[in-house]
This record gives sequence, structure tokens and C-alpha cells, in this order.
Amino acid sequence: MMDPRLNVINKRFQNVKKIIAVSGGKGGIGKSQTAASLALCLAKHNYRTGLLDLDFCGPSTHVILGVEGIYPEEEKGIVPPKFNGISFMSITYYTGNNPSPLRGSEISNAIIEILAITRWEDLDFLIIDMPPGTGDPVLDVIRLIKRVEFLLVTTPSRVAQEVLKRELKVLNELGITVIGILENMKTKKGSQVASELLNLGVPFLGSIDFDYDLEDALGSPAKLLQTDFAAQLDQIISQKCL
Amino acid sequence: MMDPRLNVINKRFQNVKKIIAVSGGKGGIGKSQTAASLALCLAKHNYRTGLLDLDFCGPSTHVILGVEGIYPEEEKGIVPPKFNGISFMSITYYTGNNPSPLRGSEISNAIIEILAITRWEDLDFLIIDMPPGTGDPVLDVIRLIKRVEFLLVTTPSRVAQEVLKRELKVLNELGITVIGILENMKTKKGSQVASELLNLGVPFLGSIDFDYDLEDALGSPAKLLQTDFAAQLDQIISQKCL
Amino acid sequence: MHEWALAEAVVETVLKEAGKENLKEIVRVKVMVGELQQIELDVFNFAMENILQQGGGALSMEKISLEVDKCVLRCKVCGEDWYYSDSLQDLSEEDSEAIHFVPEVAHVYVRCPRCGSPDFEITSGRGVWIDYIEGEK
Amino acid sequence: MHEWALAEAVVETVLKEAGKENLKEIVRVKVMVGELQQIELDVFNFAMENILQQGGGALSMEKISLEVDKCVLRCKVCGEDWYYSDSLQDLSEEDSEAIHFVPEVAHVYVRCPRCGSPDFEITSGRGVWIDYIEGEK
Ligand SMILES: Nc1ncnc2c1ncn2[C@@H]1O[C@H](COP(=O)(O)OP(=O)(O)O)[C@@H](O)[C@H]1O
Ligand SMILES: Nc1ncnc2c1ncn2[C@@H]1O[C@H](COP(=O)(O)OP(=O)(O)O)[C@@H](O)[C@H]1O
Ligand SMILES: [Mg+2]
Ligand SMILES: [Mg+2]
Ligand SMILES: [Mg+2]
Ligand SMILES: [Mg+2]
Ligand code: NI
Ligand code: NI
Ligand SMILES: [Zn+2]
Ligand SMILES: [Zn+2]
Repeated sequence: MMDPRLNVINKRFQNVKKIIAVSGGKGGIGKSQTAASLALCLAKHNYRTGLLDLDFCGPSTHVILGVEGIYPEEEKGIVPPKFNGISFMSITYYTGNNPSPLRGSEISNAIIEILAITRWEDLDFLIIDMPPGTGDPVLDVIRLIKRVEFLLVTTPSRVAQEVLKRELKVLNELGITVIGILENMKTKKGSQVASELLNLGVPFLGSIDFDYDLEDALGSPAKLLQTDFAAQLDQIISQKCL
Repeated sequence: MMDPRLNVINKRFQNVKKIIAVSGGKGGIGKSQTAASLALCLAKHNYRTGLLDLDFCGPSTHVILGVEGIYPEEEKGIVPPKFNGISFMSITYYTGNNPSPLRGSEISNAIIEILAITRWEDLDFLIIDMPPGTGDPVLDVIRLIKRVEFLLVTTPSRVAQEVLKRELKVLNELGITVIGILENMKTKKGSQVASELLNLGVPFLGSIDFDYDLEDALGSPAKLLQTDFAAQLDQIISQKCL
Repeated sequence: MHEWALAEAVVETVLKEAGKENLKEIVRVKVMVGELQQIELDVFNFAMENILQQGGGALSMEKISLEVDKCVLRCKVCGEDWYYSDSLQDLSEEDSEAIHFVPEVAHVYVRCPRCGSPDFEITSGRGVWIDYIEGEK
Repeated sequence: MHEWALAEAVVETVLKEAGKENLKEIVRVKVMVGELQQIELDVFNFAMENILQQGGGALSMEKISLEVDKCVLRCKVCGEDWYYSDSLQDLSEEDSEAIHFVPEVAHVYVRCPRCGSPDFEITSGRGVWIDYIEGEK
């Protein structure tokens, strides 16, 4: 019993230059906000950009970006439709706003299916929004997408950092490239994260402040690009990633 | 091939009066903070209280409470040790601070094992800290712990509320008791959540403000009990749950 | 026609495995198609034929036999077993199309006929897989 | 002695199943004990004996046979199969005790000997289960 899907996944990414999974162990630290905003910033800089939401239990990037009324085309597979210049793929095309109470092995199976049938066009960047945790999705992305690199998000909270350290240990052990760590939702001066992370041997990319006006920009790409969040993110990635 | 563990789980809870799972779909909304603080408040009111951390991928309640140096006793099973009067059970007794990269089916298996071997003493309340999502842990708790009730947490964020609604749909469909919804991390006046939820037929329990001093109290039960967070939570549960 | 993507996966896998096993000739390949995904066999065959024409090496259409695997679901809460085909009549065309693309989406639209739970296993009839490859060395 | 909790589960399950099947007599029960959990068979037997003395009904110790199931692990990344017993020598006593309580914790302490991944399946030898119950109606 061979699963043929596993043999085409890397082919599906052959026209994608860089694949970045936005992760970080804990939930609610701004992974989806970062992934969605990163995709918007890259598209603004005229990079050909894709965004793949792999948080099948709590998909969020379609809410953050305000994606509605588009649907993939069938063309020797599935071609992600464009939204604001971004090739956007999400399980919500198939679940609508209904809950998808999937067990881990089923999430794994659904991820394999989506990776095997989605035909990404030529892309400079594919951003993957990861769910919290180091469960099936993280293990599958590592196992199945050979060239994936991780961008890790955390907050100044001790709770978030403890979870981050756990994920980092796994990634290091497996030899996965970690682009660096982004501190999000800073409310106080100075960065506890930067010093904490010095001993972990991972680049610290920079900090993004808690943005009290961010909520009002949700659902509108134009407004999102004008937030302080996006401005700070854009500066960090322009200096450190592009 | 019969799994004998499934037949003793409900027996393990026979001396527990009320079982409350703190959940809410999304991560980072304060589920663990609420579960840990709720347990502290109940213990302070002299209720016999247990706390079970079922977030095996990102366990947090031991960090929030500052649990260290205790270990379960073996006595016809596992007896959770007491911490500040709370019978406390967490996978971290067995994983330490190491990452536990478990797939969903393994998380499910580990949850069944812990439920089958843990002998809770007489308790008025057992609080369960749930991981984000409606994956294996939520499905197993519903399937295996017959009397469980859900306390749902959300934040004012639209993203969190979308995920909450998905979880609520599943719980309603399955006829699970939902004690109510708690709005956490409020930074603006008025509650968007209360009005949003009116049409969902679930009690709105109240709001807890964003507490800028909460982080400094982490790791100390005495300090946690003195935070605004705990004061607001205590008032809400005293009025609506006790 | 997203069947193409799966057909491509099947062809690539057969050729890769035949290479690994040093098969000089492929005699027979059995491909199973889970009922849950409602793959159109004509479309799937057409896709494989086209892909093979672009370079199937040792593989040609008459070597391949397709078989549909009946889809059975089992409730994890109450233990009930049932056929997906019995649930199918309650699904809108849109819902069953979603399941066609990502079979696990069944958990969104299908419920246990006995207890109403969405927490069921797909015991058989999920996806497309290769049952066996017969060949000569 | 947490074996007691598992022994209790086994006894309860056998009695419940025998009741369901209307068995007048239980002839033989085969209990499998996965090697991964390193259950002490003496302790486990002692626990079952004690529990049965408190009311085992149709079940008594001489009807029960225990068998240890060798634990095999399979890497999901590179496909390697290996025995847990070969990994055991690299584990501290503390680590293998943790696995004794919650077998899945193996993913924290055990790695694939070929590629170093913690992403493996426990193909056999996990936990305690009832293989079969023979009885007369
Ligand atoms: N720097 C920030 N300032 C204010 N709100 C933020 C910030 N980063 C993220 N958020 C908000 O916090 C919530 C959780 O972020 P999200 O990206 O969904 O987290 P995750 O994907 O890690 O679960 C969202 O409502 C998001 O808009
Ligand atoms: N009302 C609040 N004000 C400030 N910080 C909070 C509040 N509620 C929770 N937090 C903090 O937010 C972070 C995430 O909370 P946590 O309980 O771990 O979320 P979850 O369990 O839902 O993932 C923690 O650092 C926690 O201390
Ligand atoms: Mg997210
Ligand atoms: Mg938590
Ligand atoms: Mg529909
Ligand atoms: Mg150790
Ligand atoms: Ni199709
Ligand atoms: Ni023991
Ligand atoms: Zn059922
Ligand atoms: Zn390996």
C-alpha cells in the first residue's frame, strides 16, 4: 500500500524559490497576523508571493486579509486564486465557516492532499501559516517540504517563550533552517527575548510593538499595510530577510 | 483488540463533583491563565480543587503557577501531588522541559493513558486546561469524560471570535453543556463579544481587562491571586458559577 | 479536473518503485480509488493516458487496473459502522464536491447516523493508492 | 505501583465484555502487554489477583495468560524500523520510567537510529490490551 501523493509534493514546489513557515509553538502570539502581513509586504515589494494557511482547526488568514468570494480553479490540480496579488490557499474554500473537528492523523492526511494537488505558479516566496504546537502539521511540513525554513514568532511573555524553546529544540535537532525569531506584541521597553535567545544560537530579527489600532484594520489589505504593525514588520524583513 | 483503559476512565472521576474544561478554539487568548487562576480562586474559597493540564504540546499551567519539584505518587495508579492546595496533574512530570513532538493520535493515546491511571481524590472542582483547536484533545474529552462542561474563553479580536464560533457549533451540535463565555484581554470600553454572542444562545459571563502587571505575577500563586485578573475572574465566577 | 494531479502522483510512484526494484517489465499495477473522493474514473483514466504518452517508460494503460474501494465510516463515540454512500444523499452537491477535493472535509458535513457525532474514522475507501505492482526483473 | 490501575481496567473490561456476550463461563483470556511500557509482570499479576479476590465473578487468575508484545518503532521520515529494546540502552532510568507511565513520552527521549527524527510510529508493543476472551454461553 503506497501513498502516491508523497511522490509529487516536492514537484509542486519546484517553481517556488523560498518557502517560509511562520511558526512559534504557542497560539495567539501573532503567527497568522505575521504570515498574512508578511505576504502583503512582499507582494507590495513586487515579489511573486503565495500564502498557504495550514491551521486547519483555526484558520485565520482569510479573516485577517478579508478574503471572500474567490475559489481555486481546477487545472491539472488546484490553482490557488489571487487575492491582492497573493496566491492564496486555505482549507476554508472547502469548509466554509463550519467547524472542522479533525483528529491529528486526519489533519495530516488533509495536509498531504492539499500539498499534492495544489499547483503553485512561479513564486519568489511562499509563506505558510502554521497552527500552534509541534503536532502533525509541523512534523509533516518538516518531513514533506524539503526546503522549508522556519520564521519563529514569540511574545515577551514567559509562557510563550517556554513553548518557543521547546519547538526550537526540535527544529535544531532536526537540522531545520530557522531564519530567526520575531518578538511580537511588545508593551514594555527593552527586549527580554533578545537576551534570552542569545544563548540559543538563533538570530533575533527584531521587535514589533503591541498595536492598539491593528484590530480596526483587519479584513482590509490596504488598511493592514498602513498599520504600525506592517511598518515595523516591513522594516525588519527588509533589513534581515530580503 | 479491546482497549481496557476506556472502561475505567469514568470511574476515575467518580469522586469529582464538577469537571470544567477551559477551552475556546484559539491559542493565546488566556485559557491557561484562566484555568490556573480559576483553580487558585476555587482553592482559596476552600473548594477541593484539581487542575489537569491537557495541552501536551504547549503545557503552560506549571509555568503560570510556578510548579516545581513535585512528582506524583504511585498508589494503585498515579495520585496527583498538591501544589498550593490544588491537586495538579501535567505531562511535564514526564517530559520535563523537553519538547514533546507528538502526533494527534499519540496525543489521544497519552490523554487516554493519563485519564485511565490518574486517581483524583474527592474534589469539588476539576479544571482542565485545554490546548487550542478542536482536535484530538477536545474530541477525546467529550467522548471520554461524560460529565464534562465547557467554559469558553475569547478575546475581543475578530479572529478569536471566528474560531470560537466554530468550536461552539461543534459543542452545541453534540449537546455539550457550555457554562458560558468569558471575554478576556479587553483593552477598549464596551463589549463587542456580548452583543455578538446574544444570537448564539450561550451565557456571556463577563469581561476581564488586559492586565499589564500580570506577567510579573507569573510563577507565584500568592502574587497571581493579587492581580486585577484574579480579582475580576473571582467576581465573575462568584456571581455566575458558584 | 484535479484528478490530473492524483494521476500524475500514481504514474510517478509506479515508475519510481519499478526503478527501485529494477523491474525490466511492469506486468500489472493495481490502483485503488476510495469511494469517498468520488473520483471520476473516466477522467482519471484519461489523465493517466495523457501523462503516460508524455513518457511512461515501462508503463502503459493496459497494465493498470483501477478498483473502487467502498467507503466505510466508524463512529469513535458510539462505535456505529456505516457506508458513506448512505450519507451521500443528505449532502448538497457543493458539500460532496468539497469532499472530492479534500476527503477529510467529510468531518464538516457528515455525521454519525446513530449519535450525530462528527468524530468518526474513515475505515476504508479514502483517497487513491497503489495496491501492488507486479513486474519482471 | 501504577500497574494496579491498568490491571483494574483489564479486569473490568473482561467482566463487562463477558456480560455483554452472556458468557456463563470464561475459559481463557489473553492479555497483551506492550514491551514499551516495561510493565513488571509480577506486579501486574499480583494486582489482578488482588482485584479478582475483591470480586472477579466468572474470572480467576488461572484463566488469564499474559504475553509481552515486542516493541517495534518505525520512522515516519526515513522509513527505518527498529526495536525499542535497542534504544533502551541509551535511556536513563528516569527517562524509561517516564515512558513506563505514559508510553508516548518515548517521542521525547527516543530518536530514529538512522536519521535522528523523533517523528516515528509505535508499530507494535504499546500499552496493555485484551487480545481475546474465550468463553461458554
Ligand atoms: N503586535 C500586535 N499588536 C496588537 N495585536 C496583535 C499584534 N499581533 C497580533 N495581534 C492580534 O492578536 C490576535 C492573535 O494573533 P494571531 O496572528 O491570530 O495569532 P496566532 O496565529 O499566533 O494564533 C489577532 O487578533 C491579531 O490581530
Ligand atoms: N487579561 C490578561 N491580561 C494580560 N495578559 C494576559 C491576560 N490573560 C492572559 N494573559 C497572558 O497572555 C498569555 C497567553 O495566555 P495563555 O493563558 O497562555 O493563553 P492560552 O492558554 O489560551 O494559549 C500569557 O502570557 C498570559 O499570562
Ligand atoms: Mg494562527
Ligand atoms: Mg494554554
Ligand atoms: Mg454547504
Ligand atoms: Mg532525563
Ligand atoms: Ni476534481
Ligand atoms: Ni508503575
Ligand atoms: Zn456515533
Ligand atoms: Zn529516520
